[in-house]
Amino acid sequence: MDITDLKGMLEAMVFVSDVPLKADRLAELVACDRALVQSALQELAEEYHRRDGGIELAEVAGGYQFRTAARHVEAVRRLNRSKPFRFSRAALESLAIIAYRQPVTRGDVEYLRGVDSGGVIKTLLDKHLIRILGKKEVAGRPLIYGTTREFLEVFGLRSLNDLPTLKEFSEIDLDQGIADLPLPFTADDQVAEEPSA
Amino acid sequence: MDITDLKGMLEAMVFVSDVPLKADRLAELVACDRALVQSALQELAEEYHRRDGGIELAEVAGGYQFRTAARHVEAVRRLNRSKPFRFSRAALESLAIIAYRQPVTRGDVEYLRGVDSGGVIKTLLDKHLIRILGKKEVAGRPLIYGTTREFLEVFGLRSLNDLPTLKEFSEIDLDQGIADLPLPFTADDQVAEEPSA
Amino acid sequence: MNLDIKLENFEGPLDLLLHLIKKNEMEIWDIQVTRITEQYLAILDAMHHMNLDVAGEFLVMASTLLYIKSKLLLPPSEGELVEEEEEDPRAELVRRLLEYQKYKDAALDLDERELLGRDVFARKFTAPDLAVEEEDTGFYEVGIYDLVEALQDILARAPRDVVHEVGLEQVSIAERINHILGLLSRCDSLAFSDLFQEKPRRNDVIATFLAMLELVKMRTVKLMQNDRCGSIWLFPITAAETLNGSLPEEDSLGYH
Repeated sequence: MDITDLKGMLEAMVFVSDVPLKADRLAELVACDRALVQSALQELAEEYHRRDGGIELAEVAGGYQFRTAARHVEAVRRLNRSKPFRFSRAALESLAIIAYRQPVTRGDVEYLRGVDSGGVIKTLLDKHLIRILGKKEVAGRPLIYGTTREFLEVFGLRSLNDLPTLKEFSEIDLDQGIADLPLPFTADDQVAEEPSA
Repeated sequence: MDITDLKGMLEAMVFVSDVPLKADRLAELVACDRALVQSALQELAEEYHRRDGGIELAEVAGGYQFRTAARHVEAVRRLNRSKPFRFSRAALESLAIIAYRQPVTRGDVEYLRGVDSGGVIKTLLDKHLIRILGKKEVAGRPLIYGTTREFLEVFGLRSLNDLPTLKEFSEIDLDQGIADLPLPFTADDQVAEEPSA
Repeated sequence: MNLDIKLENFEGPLDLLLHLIKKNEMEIWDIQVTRITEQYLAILDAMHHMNLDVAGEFLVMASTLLYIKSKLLLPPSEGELVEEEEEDPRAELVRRLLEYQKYKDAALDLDERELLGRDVFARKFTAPDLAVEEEDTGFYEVGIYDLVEALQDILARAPRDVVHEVGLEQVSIAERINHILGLLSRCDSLAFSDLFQEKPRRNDVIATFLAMLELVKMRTVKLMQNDRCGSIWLFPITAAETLNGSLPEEDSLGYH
């Protein structure tokens, strides 16, 4: 199979998929070397980017997905008759804490935000942006939360490593370093993992 | 608006639409002359055709729609066949009811979900996640269902006793205990056991 | 200083404190506790005079501030002098503020990204020629907690008192069936949410829901969903004209 043919094949598959497709999975499906598939996908993504048209081949949640270009958002909204949605600050703050600090309990989120966050955690669960990872092996066995694949998809992140680094305040010289995170429990306490499927 | 911008806009709109879009409708949405829109769409279609990649801008049913190129049909089929079984919301809900309230009838499941669940129960049976336990000794002698060993395997449970109780989830805003499930019949109605296979 | 501040504009006491610190051009790690405490309490006081509820968290912070202030004012006791380098009473608060600031900034960063469904869009549907029977190829990873979540959803909307309520309010299900069929005769599909008025009464919702179930049972409509959490759509199974002619009798439905 020549590279043009491979690219066409990959393009067709990514196009029809309703979820981002991983290079691994595509390599298996086309029975090709993973590195070759990966570079073909990269080339495709670059072509679309250079072309600067209505769609882009985005790298999200560990896979590839066609998406509309951000600058045409108005046209797409007009077509779908949709209003732009907004995340509340409470939702974004809680999501940021969960994303950067996972696995975390509701107590951790509330300690860091300084306010009750039960309602907002429920909403994030309902929207499948976070999920229950299991229970923490401490008194009361509180649930622990982490982000989902949908979170990566919605926020256009390749993986959790893609999250921008938190702005640290290293210049400060407190008696105790900021690195001593003021959580009620530390993150590496033993955790009751959910049995994986 | 210049033609490149118009083309990008049209491309984005045709891309996200699940039905072919007519030039008339698109012209209205972008508030542009219909002839201009028509020629921009033609140009786009030609570009994709010349490019000879994985997708084409096809003229169908009087409108425009992106489709995979015919020669990649095999790859697309392969992708689709390899799709793992996705638990639909309906499947998860029905399975949850059956797991927690077994033995239950289809009527119980439908009463709780508020929608016909025949199809979903059939799917769960086909996937060996539930099985028929017997018939209920009530009018109509409806079949009663329970979960299988495969169910335990898929969900990583040692036994049904490992199912988390809803009480443990009380922190996510749940004021109803599982015992309060509003079933039309109680679970301890007499049950005619089917001789096990 | 202008104290025209609305508490509801702040996510919580930490947010309000950060605002005051910024407004006073202080550094977080060098808070002038007396000044900040005064201003903080003045805002709470103003809220109180306007008969506004002040959430408990704001009051807890007020007492924390007062405690820190008192610690700073009191001369250290002899016992404490023995321990060298006692921690600054502000340290814990400073750490919390810095930590909160960090996630507040991260939240803004998240919001500035190109969000799927807000700024960019993907195709979220299966091409019609691909909607073929799926083969037995294994399962997506689904955890037991997904199962519990599903159950919770059902519990949240379970028809626990449907039968009684309908009886009391005498809402005609046949009337609702008629209404749905009327709507369906004018289009080929209908969103479930379109069956209701802007603010439907609870009994209307129940009656409409039961009417919809009846229609499904009678095999006159089918319900479809385009993804697992998508909205429910009604599609007529037979031509709408024939449906209009055969309306069910109220009594035959068995709801009294």
